[in-house]
Amino acid sequence: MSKWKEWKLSSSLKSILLMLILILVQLIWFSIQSPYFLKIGNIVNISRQIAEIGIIAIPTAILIIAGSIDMSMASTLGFCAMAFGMMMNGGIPIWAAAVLTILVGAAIGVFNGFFVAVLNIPGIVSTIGSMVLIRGMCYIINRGNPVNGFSEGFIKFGYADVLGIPVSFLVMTLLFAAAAILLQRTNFGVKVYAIGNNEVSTRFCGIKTNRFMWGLFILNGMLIALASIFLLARLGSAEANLGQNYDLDVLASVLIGGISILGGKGNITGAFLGLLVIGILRNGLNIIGVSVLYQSIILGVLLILTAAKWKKVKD
Amino acid sequence: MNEKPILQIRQVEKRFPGNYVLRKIDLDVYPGEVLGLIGENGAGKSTLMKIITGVYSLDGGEIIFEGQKVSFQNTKEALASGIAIIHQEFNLFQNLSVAENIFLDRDGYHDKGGRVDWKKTRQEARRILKELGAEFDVDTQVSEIGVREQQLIEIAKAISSNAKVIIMDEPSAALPQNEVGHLFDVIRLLKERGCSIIYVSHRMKEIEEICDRVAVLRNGTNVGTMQLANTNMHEIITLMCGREITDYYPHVQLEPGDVALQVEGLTNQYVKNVSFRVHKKEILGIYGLAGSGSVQLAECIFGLNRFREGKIVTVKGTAEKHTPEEAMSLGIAYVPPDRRREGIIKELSVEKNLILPQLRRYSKAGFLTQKKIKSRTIEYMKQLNILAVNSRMLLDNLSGGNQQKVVLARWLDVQPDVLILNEPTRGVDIGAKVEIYALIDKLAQQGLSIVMISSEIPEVIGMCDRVIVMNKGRISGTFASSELNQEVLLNTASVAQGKEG
Amino acid sequence: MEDKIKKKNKILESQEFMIFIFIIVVSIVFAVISDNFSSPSNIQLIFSQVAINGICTIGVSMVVFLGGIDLSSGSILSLCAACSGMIVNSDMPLVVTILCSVLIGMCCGLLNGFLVARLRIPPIIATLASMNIIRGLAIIVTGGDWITGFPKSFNGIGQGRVFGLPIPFLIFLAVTALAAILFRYVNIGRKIYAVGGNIAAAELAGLNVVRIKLFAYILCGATIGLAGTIYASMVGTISASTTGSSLGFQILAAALIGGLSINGGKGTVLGSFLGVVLLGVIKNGLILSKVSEYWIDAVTGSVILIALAINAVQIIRRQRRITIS
Amino acid sequence: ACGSKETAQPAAPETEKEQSSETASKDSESGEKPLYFVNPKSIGYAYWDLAQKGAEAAGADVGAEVVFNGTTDVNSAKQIDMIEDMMTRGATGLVVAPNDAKAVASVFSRARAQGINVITFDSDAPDTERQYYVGADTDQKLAEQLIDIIAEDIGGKGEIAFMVAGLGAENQIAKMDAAKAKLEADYPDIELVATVSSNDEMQVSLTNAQNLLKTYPDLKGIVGFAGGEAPSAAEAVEQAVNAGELEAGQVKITGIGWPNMCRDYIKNGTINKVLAWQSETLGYAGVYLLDCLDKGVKIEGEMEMPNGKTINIDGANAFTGLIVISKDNVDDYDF
Ligand SMILES: Nc1ncnc2c1ncn2[C@@H]1O[C@H](COP(=O)(O)OP(=O)(O)OP(=O)(O)O)[C@@H](O)[C@H]1O
Ligand SMILES: Nc1ncnc2c1ncn2[C@@H]1O[C@H](COP(=O)(O)OP(=O)(O)OP(=O)(O)O)[C@@H](O)[C@H]1O
Ligand SMILES: [Mg+2]
Ligand SMILES: [Mg+2]
Repeated sequence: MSKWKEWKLSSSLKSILLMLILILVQLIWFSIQSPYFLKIGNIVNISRQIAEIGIIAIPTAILIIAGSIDMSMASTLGFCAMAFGMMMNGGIPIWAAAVLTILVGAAIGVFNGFFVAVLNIPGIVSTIGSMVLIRGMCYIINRGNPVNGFSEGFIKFGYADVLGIPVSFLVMTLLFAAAAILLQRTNFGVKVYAIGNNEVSTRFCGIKTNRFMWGLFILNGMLIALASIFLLARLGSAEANLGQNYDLDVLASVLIGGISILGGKGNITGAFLGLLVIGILRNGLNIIGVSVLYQSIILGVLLILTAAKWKKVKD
Repeated sequence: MNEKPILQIRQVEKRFPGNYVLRKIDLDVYPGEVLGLIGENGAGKSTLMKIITGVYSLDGGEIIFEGQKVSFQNTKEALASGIAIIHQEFNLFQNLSVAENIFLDRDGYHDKGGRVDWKKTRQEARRILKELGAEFDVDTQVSEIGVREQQLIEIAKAISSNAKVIIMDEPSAALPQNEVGHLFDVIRLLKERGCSIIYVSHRMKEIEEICDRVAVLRNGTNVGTMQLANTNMHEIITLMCGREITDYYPHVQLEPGDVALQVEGLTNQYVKNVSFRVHKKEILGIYGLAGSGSVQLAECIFGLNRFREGKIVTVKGTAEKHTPEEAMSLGIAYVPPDRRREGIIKELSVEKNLILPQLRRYSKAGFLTQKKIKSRTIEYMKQLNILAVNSRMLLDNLSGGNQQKVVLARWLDVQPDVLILNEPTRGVDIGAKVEIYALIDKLAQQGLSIVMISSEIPEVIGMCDRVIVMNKGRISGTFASSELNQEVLLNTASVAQGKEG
Repeated sequence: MEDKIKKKNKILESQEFMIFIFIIVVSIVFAVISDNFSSPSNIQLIFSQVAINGICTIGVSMVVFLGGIDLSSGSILSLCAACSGMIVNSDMPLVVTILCSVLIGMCCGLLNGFLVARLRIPPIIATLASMNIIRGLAIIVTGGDWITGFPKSFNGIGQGRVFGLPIPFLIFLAVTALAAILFRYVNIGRKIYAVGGNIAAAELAGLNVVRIKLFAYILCGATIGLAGTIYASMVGTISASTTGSSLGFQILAAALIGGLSINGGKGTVLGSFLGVVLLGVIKNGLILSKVSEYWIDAVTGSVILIALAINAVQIIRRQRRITIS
Repeated sequence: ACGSKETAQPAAPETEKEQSSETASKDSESGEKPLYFVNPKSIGYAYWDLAQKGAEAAGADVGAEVVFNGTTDVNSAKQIDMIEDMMTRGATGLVVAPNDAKAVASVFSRARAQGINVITFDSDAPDTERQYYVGADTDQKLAEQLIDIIAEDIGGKGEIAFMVAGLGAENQIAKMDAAKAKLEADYPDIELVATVSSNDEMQVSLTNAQNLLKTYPDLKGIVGFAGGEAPSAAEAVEQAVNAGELEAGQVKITGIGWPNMCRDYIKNGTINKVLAWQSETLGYAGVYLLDCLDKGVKIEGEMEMPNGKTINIDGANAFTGLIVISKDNVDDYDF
């Protein structure tokens, strides 16, 4: 009997192991290919480059585990960045603008959550609508113009570090750790997995699943807003189409990380490793000078390799 | 029986990763007989049936059908050769019509070019359902019909094919008692035509009534096959459980205590002006045929369904509009009927399934108190005899009966004053059933009020102190168990009454 | 008699009817705001503008019925359009061009089907991957060049009219009708619905799920392939890197508005058709109503959400009303 | 934000050169070729493919290794990631077509601090530490010239519309702003009635053009501010003319347009004139100037490049010049 347990456990371990092997292979391969790859400066580059995607990947992973998804994340990212920039340009102190931006993110979460929680529309459906709507708002708020011209201090913040580690990366790592603890050791985590697995049973246990889902969307909006602050600090400018296609990177990291798109399965560690896989891949291929065209093909193949179940179906 | 068997199972073996499920099983099925197949949950009945029809491959032995060794790739091939199966779980397409569910992709119901013959599909479906005593619209989508109708469709699917052997894996589990009669009529008809039936059930009464022979599986081996005429049920059950069971309904009626739950004038679109009381130490049965509103009533009391009028009073307070959370705070707990859909969470551990309604109690500042959870779970696993490797085993890997016990444990742990059980023993084997009954009785003795909604008449009569019968959303009768018998129950449950539906 | 009433109620309650009403309402609003909107030539224009996305949407609907999804549709369109253009430019007749384009689309569909059915990769991941791969291929095949300068004779399929109706729209209609027949009256179509409704049951019932999935994805690819040729003819210039880059989401939006469920097994071809038309009407109407260019996306998004919300409210109402039989 | 602000000093390179002798000497010691990274806005477009050809040709001519790579989507964050990665790889010079003129400021100043020379091409980033900008001409000149062309085409009065690739894209906004200013200043009788954007999708710009024709029956002219817009407009007009909904010549079209895409429309008169430049030359000039900076060659006046083409230096700008494409010369070009 005890054998079942090992067999079951291994399936989630397996995907983490696969990630680790992939990362190792990449590290070895790229460092053979290029002497620049393993330099401290490059490691710092990678960590800074994945930070914003990572911050968004956290709530995305949580939402997907809970059986939903937010397709409007890229639009939300762009809108929050623009709102943040306009607030700063409007003379609001940076910290206040940051707080307000996170509130803006929360408001978008309230909006998105409404359709899911109150109207029972699946997240993947309603957020496609809000994706278009929120992107539209990006064009409206500044009549299509980019927002820029921020203070030196703010721009410096985008490249600030603590003991050589980029602040954004630190924040992202802390958030990942917090999310891992949250999902593994708290009420919150139990609810997330329970809802993702079987929403009806969970509701029958007296848990207000709709309200909880709404809460997740709000959290999602807030974290995306946080990511937008770091992104804006790094770029120093926000165009109305900022963040477009970020969603694909976020989804790819989460999905490569073994989180099931069907909900209820997977863990946040996997998402973190998935993020590393993609971040290292991008950077490594850039450094060896592989054309982005082939990069996207390689990324596609990688997605397939990690997601495929090669075993035969029967039994 | 001197005839040659139509289906022979020879030394069949089956392994799943990690464990042997079937060990050298031998079993013969003769033309025109009804062979009962019984065994505890997890004994391997369904697995054997799935091997015969090609759902699983076998790891040893052979299957001989009409003198030929066969090895089907899937149920479609089996069906084409003459073996049909009704699976234990529904396998219906909720998004397709009744008629189509019966004849989808069946040869003869579409032409060479693949054009579907809708007319024939409908006509034949109508004919077969009529034979089964069911007269519902064959164009209805399956998602819009009840469990009973769905089971009838499964049966119609199997008998529509002129199969020579029909395997029925717990076909009656979702049927109300009165429908089982229809099913048996059909089985007898099939038998007359020379068709063989393998009939799997946990209801001994049914086995006794319909079967010619019965085979008993225990732990993946065939521990005996016998003519029903030469034996008695007691013997069979002892063989099946590996121990003697004497007292099926261990219920002792107690002097009822104070009123624990008072329901007054509940009304919504399903239930009409329902009022009743339950006392401490009392087991109240609610019996009704499908669509009587008994399920909705329970859901109203537990706050899962809204009601327009009426109120619910317990010792802890009164509720008019409420949620499950509030119902719990009133001291009410509810074990839903559809274990898979409404009860368990497959991918969560036993532990987490247990604590789900009481996350606050099992956490400090939001963090789970792991030790407390584990010890409490292990306590329940011992108390209810839940078979699991450890408290972290995923529920998906437990057998149905054990899953049911986990759900029960979950709600006992809430320490309710009133426990509503909706079909608590559906699909559970006799041994486990008796365990659950004993548990229910013990709870009542400890002072709990229990409301038991059930469609199994012997259970209702055997376990309850008082029984409310529901019909079309209203209470159509209340009986003390002493004045009850099957006929009274059925009559009260099905009298035509009122105007609206 | 009762049957007829029931049937009528069913139609009135259907999602398709709701969108139809919604289209009418939106059209009336636009017609009031803008003089040109209701002119016959503008209606023709709308018809021709919805055709390409429409044909693709019908194709993708087939895999959505199956419980699948196809994010790679834009990439496939790009590859097929580019190849159509290149084939035409090498003096091949139209028929050959269409056939080749359809064939290429089928190969892409085969790739998707293989990933989803054989390797059992969740469709959203599989097609996210193939989206990247096929787009890359399209750019490599074209060498990043504009494909343009097609012979005049090639204009017909994208720009011609028959009985005053644009040929692309007629093709769209034909594809819709064929798909509707396929999914209503043909065995394989019903099997696709079945797999989308309950894949476990389909497997147990001995349906060849792998083959059914492959079929649906290949058919989807073929349909997009057809649209590719029309694209080349209608638009006249193809840039492989941008063609159809927002198509995937537009299709999803149209299909979802049309009442298809992302979980499969639900919705009709007609629903997809109407969804596409609704989006097309909105896009055209907004520009004709001289709405500020900065507001177009926002208004489109709002309309999508409103349509979804109305439908959701209807479903909730209906669920309340269903009494047990 | 017009591209004509003079910020960088032409003389600056020399001093910078000395400051960064560390990297430079390392290069010369090892005898390795300098590594120039040329970064377009995105790749996969014919326009950037040509730029790549030019850049690589220049690399061969001046003896430098040229890496040409960009993102597949127009995305400034990814663009900056890529520039950073190439700096890590030891690029000694950057030629960048920034997606967002402001967003590259920080990465440029880090590059300069490391002694890496930075040149923008195709689109400028004037408020950054880039040393030179290589373009056909300023956005302002280009826009003004387009307005002059359309004004002449339509006879100085009537309704016109703008078609752009992205409403939010910096270089599109700059051109639109300049064009609007020019209209206001010189052509009071011309009314700008609408602006539509296509996100660089041909199908969308075709649809946009068709809708414009419907919405504004009195429309006289369309100006396209990106390579795909004018031909789409021409296609829409031709289709409308063929359908009998529009008279030939009723709507004039101009804009940025590449000869290969516009040839048919120019020849049959749907389009009169478009403005073009050779992105190949831009790529070439970018690398060439970088090499001049590296080698300390003086950059001023009219310079002849090894491939025979000339560029005009105007402060920190290097212009390759706009080409007016019309019936007469459209066959002279193949790009
Ligand atoms: N998919 C599976 N993977 C691994 N083991 C399985 C699987 N399905 C069944 N088993 C094993 O098969 C045994 C028998 O299961 P089966 O479903 O045949 O029991 P059963 O006799 O039908 O029980 P019940 O009366 O509850 O229906 C189980 O004890 C279990 O060990
Ligand atoms: N994936 C699996 N891996 C290992 N064992 C499994 C797996 N799935 C099921 N089992 C085992 O199969 C047995 C039977 O499972 P099943 O779900 O068929 O319940 P059941 O025996 O039919 O019970 P019931 O009749 O109460 O529904 C259980 O003992 C369970 O532990
Ligand atoms: Mg079974
Ligand atoms: Mg079972």
